Amino acid sequence: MVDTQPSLATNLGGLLLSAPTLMGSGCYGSGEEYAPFIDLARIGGVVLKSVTRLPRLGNDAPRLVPVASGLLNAIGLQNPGIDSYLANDVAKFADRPCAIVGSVAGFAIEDFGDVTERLAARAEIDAIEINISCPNVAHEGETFACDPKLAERATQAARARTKKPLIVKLSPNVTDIASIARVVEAAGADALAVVNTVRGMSIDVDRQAPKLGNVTGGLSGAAIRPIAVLAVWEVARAVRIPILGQGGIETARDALEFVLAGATAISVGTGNFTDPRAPITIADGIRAYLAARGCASIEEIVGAANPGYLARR
Amino acid sequence: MVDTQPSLATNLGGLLLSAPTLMGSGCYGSGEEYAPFIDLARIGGVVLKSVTRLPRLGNDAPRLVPVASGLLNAIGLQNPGIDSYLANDVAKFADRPCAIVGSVAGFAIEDFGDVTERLAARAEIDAIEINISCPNVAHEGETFACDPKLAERATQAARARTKKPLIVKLSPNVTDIASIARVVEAAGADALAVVNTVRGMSIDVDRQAPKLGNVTGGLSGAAIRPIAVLAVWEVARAVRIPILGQGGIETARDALEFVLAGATAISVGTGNFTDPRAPITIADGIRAYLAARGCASIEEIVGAANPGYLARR
Amino acid sequence: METPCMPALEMSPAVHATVVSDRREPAPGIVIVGVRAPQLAASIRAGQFVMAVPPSGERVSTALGVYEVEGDRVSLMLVVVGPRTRELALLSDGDSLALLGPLGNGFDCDSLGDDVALVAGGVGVAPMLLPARDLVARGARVTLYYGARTARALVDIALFEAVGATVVTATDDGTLGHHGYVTDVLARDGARHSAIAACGPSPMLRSVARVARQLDLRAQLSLEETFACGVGACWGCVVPLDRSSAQAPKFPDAAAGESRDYVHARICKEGPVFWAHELRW
Amino acid sequence: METPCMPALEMSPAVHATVVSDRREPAPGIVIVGVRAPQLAASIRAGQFVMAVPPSGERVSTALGVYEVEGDRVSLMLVVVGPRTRELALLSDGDSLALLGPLGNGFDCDSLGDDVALVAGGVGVAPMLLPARDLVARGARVTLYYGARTARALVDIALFEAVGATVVTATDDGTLGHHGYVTDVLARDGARHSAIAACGPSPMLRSVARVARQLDLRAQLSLEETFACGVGACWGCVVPLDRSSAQAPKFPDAAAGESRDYVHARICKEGPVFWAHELRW
Ligand SMILES: Cc1cc2nc3c(=O)[nH]c(=O)nc-3n(C[C@H](O)[C@H](O)[C@H](O)COP(=O)(O)OP(=O)(O)OC[C@H]3O[C@@H](n4cnc5c(N)ncnc54)[C@H](O)[C@@H]3O)c2cc1C
Ligand SMILES: Cc1cc2nc3c(=O)[nH]c(=O)nc-3n(C[C@H](O)[C@H](O)[C@H](O)COP(=O)(O)OP(=O)(O)OC[C@H]3O[C@@H](n4cnc5c(N)ncnc54)[C@H](O)[C@@H]3O)c2cc1C
Ligand SMILES: Cc1cc2nc3c(=O)[nH]c(=O)nc-3n(C[C@H](O)[C@H](O)[C@H](O)COP(=O)(O)O)c2cc1C
Ligand SMILES: Cc1cc2nc3c(=O)[nH]c(=O)nc-3n(C[C@H](O)[C@H](O)[C@H](O)COP(=O)(O)O)c2cc1C
Ligand code: FES
Ligand code: FES
Repeated sequence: MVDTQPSLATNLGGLLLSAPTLMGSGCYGSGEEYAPFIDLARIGGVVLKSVTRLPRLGNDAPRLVPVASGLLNAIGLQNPGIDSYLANDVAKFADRPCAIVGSVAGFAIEDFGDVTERLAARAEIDAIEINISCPNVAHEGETFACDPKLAERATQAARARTKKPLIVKLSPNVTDIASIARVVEAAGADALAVVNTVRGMSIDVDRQAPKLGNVTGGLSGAAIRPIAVLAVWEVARAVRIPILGQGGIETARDALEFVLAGATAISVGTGNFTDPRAPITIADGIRAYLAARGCASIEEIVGAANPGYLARR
Repeated sequence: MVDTQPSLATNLGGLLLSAPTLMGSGCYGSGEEYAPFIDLARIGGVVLKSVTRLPRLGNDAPRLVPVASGLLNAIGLQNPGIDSYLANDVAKFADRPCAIVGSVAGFAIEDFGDVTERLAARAEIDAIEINISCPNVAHEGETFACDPKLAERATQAARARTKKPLIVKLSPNVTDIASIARVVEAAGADALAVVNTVRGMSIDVDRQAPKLGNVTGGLSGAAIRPIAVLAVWEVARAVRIPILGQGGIETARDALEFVLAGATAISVGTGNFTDPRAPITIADGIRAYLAARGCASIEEIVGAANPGYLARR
Repeated sequence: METPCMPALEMSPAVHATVVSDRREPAPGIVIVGVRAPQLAASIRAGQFVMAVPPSGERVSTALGVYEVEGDRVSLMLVVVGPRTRELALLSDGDSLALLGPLGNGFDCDSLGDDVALVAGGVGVAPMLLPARDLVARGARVTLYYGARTARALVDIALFEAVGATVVTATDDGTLGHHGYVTDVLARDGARHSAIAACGPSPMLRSVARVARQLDLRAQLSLEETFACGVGACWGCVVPLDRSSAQAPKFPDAAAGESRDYVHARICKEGPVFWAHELRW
Repeated sequence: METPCMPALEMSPAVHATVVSDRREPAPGIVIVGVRAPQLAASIRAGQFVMAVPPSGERVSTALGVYEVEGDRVSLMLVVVGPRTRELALLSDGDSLALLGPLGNGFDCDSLGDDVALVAGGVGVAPMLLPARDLVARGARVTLYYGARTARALVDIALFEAVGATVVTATDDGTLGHHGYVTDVLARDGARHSAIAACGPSPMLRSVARVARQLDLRAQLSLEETFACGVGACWGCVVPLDRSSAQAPKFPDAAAGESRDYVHARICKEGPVFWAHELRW
């Protein structure tokens, strides 16, 4: 046992966090929506909803379908576009008592460069996450995150335009996530977010039609946890940059699975919809776990269950 | 409303089934284990546990981990090998009052040809399913099902050695399942099983080690249902051969999602572990659904929610 | 939706750790769960809702209207349709239950005039007791048009009569009241009303909107949709709304020159109550 | 494991649609649920188990030992450790519950001699009441070595005494009986026994096996493992077992010349009870 409280502070590729708990992009708004329910000063940070070059109205309703231990969503990146975002929204983030990570999505390589530069230039933004799980309109609609070349070029485009910590968010919808991770690391990412939603769909058997307005959507929540833990495990053996683990985290024990697999920090998405107090109970639970094991810092247990990770550090 | 009971009979690439409900490979033993609990004459058929060229002791325990709305398994294809199987086991399957599909797994292209030929030669076996979700030992351990060339060659090898209906079982762990499906169709498959388990893992945070003896395993059960329904939907738009849908089916409504997406028959795996009566309640539920809609046969609703499927038939 | 019927203690939403005080089952598959929730009781307004945290985790929270409010107690009406409502319906006395609320903008009772038609389909009756009570309290005449599949599913009619509402019923199977849709009765008898407020499944609300147009009445509709966050964070629960609506969130045009006359409003945040004539369904 | 203590009505396993008749909670987190299950009661033998179908679906069934058997009633003892046991523990009178059973091969009481040490850790006590009763009935002396974390978790000691067993206790925290592991007491006092039968968590069973070797006693161990099917279909619940064991399933060598002296036996089918000296853990 240690006398003092274990430290939850961590460093995610240059982004200093007071707690290893970030809130997933698209699931936490700008933080302000959840401020009545929890003390944002006790979370590590918020990854903002993804912003694109142009405004997007998003997909038709329904956009959400509850499924076994999870959620299917197809929001369609509804957002006001970077011009309006910079003019009307970003200044508000200055109030948030935690790290603020801007999220950039794009449908062309240039989008990642341009939007990243403009967003990262703002003092309110501490780091940039690029969401490359979108189709490339110039390339047969192939998803950036599912093609090594496209993932590399999107990363390079963003990297060239900011010195702030750059997190690249990987998709689990690939045959070999480790190979994509290696390419993205070489292209200059400071950290990797692992993983985005798993593709899925659900059919309304009464109407004999897909339930989502967009037909297909992204599966999140507890259902994908084993898939996400494995993705972190495999990526952690393949790269040297830190990992932001996510996918179905609801409790401290869930979060610890990701940390022990090799994640330096974790992100709560759908778990906030289960219980907005989750980020606090997770941080408290991790602290208790560290204290019970006499660990002074969360950094002592990163990758502790992943010999392949430990061998590379 | 129709006067007579709707027909559940269907034709899966030449395999005639009295009901569209098969029992998934590895989840139903040889049928005999479940005979005390349900009347096997009321199910469409059993896909036997996969058999390999040589005997396999399988993976170390633990081999099962319950996870949210699902199960992780890493059995490691424990089986007595084809020699012993032919000598000691196959004759017993003659008793089963439903279709019997042999399942062949392999670690080299030749395995699929040789084992398929020997198993298919037996009168007790009505059709062959090949399980190509295994690593190719001669090819850097790449999984047959995850590489179009390997999937094609495994299919060709089996196709060349039997005239019985040949079902090829696809893996969801790929970037684009439809492209694999097309290659396998061209290589001579009569039907496609969609899908096998999704790769995943789980970590014991107390022991700081993976829970499965084999570290990684396959995720099955309700958790993967949206992933599997989408896989069926996409494959159904890509090929003309029939589909055996599977992944998280527990109820008639679950099964109908797969049928409406484009599956001609469905398979229950983990659902049997939830309740062995599931195959019967599923068949009864499908019959009631058809009757309520005045359908004379299940074939009328295959792909009814998938315009891209209907356009190809 | 500025002025609520009865100005309640203005209080920002919070997580309320409540304890179940009572439970009854007025009909099979319908459960009414009472909880002690003093702050929530003091601050909730007609038509607002709460998100109920699932006791076992592993599922997203459930949106529920608030049914009764008396003293420290609020009650929730549950119709069991799926796993989340099934789990909540199992709660019994002494169990704890976390509720987020009050959420959303409720009914604007002041704009409904003096002879209000409340229209409820199925569990859509849940958020109707508070406006009925408030409207009667400020002197309005209130008629509840209440439809359900069958007589047994029409619960607590006496409770609505007790707060002073006239109850008109309809059942799909004709076992009580009009044999058919409650909106048929509204279309036939509703011309005298000053305005309409409705809650129920989407097809019913669309039909209310049609009837309101025919009768030339304004209607406030409380929309149903699957929620994830319930607090406006995820943009999962949208409905197309006139850009000119007072409730429309600010949103730029998608591209220069491409001007759309609607925006996507969040049902949980800008709603759940909208004016029927402003929706672009 | 041929001859059970009391030859029960030989009956093949089945799905039993049972109804909960009673429920008690002898300690926090421990629940005993009684069900009416006449056929099961008539056919179950000491050490066999059932698979309980989850009332809500979406999870695999749970393996449970059978605790009491009296007339038409059998009872199950649940220790709430995760979602499945939590859901089962919520069952109350009148609820229905489907059970598959009887499954597996139970204790071979006839081979245990005349002065039997039963060893139970935590919920491992559940399948011990039937062998205790049967052994006493055939004239054996029975001592139950019963360990748990703390005094409150040692439930129903009187019930075991009532069937004629002597109960020796141990708790991790020293609140009742020996302060420490129950296997320490066994090692100290156990030499006089004719044989051992044990059920509990894996570490305890390994320790029982060690003690049995030291005391030169044979021990039957009822193993715990996660089950999926529970009926021998999935090969998910294996343990390495001497190829020479009477319980070993037939299995060819992996390759010509490569002879292994163990095979993987299914705990649910060949077990759950095995002779300690035949296990190759
Ligand atoms: C603002 C608001 C207030 C609400 N207030 C209440 C309330 O007071 N009481 C209440 O019980 N519900 C209320 N609802 C609805 C409730 O939130 C949903 O019914 C709930 O999410 C169902 O969760 P579930 O997991 O039980 O079922 P789900 O898994 O969401 O649905 C199960 C199945 O039932 C179907 N289904 C869903 N809803 C219905 C329905 N209403 N009728 C028939 N089939 C349906 C679905 O299509 C699905 O197939 C409200 C919703 C909103 C948006
Ligand atoms: C033959 C046999 C007979 C059994 N008889 C009984 C019985 O009579 N009564 C009974 O309650 N259980 C019994 N069990 C154990 C029971 O089947 C499991 O504990 C059950 O599967 C737990 O399901 P769950 O979903 O509640 O927890 P799971 O999701 O399976 O586990 C939840 C968490 O608890 C941990 N865990 C699992 N088991 C234990 C444990 N025993 N102690 C502490 N932590 C644990 C897991 O590692 C996991 O982290 C028996 C098992 C077998 C094989
Ligand atoms: C409603 C919803 C909206 C989301 N929007 C975004 C988004 O805009 N950008 C992004 O990178 N990820 C988005 N995600 C993905 C999450 O950030 C997260 O990666 C994923 O949901 C898996 O984590 P979880 O299981 O904890 O939710 C969204 C997820 C949900 C459920
Ligand atoms: C315990 C277990 C063993 C399995 N063994 C095999 C196997 O030997 N061969 C095979 O092709 N699939 C095997 N599978 C995969 C299933 O047949 C099925 O494709 C998969 O589990 C998804 O369906 P489900 O969710 O209905 O279980 C196994 C699955 C489980 C859970
Ligand atoms: S449910 Fe998240 S914005 Fe409405
Ligand atoms: S649990 Fe399936 S073989 Fe034992």
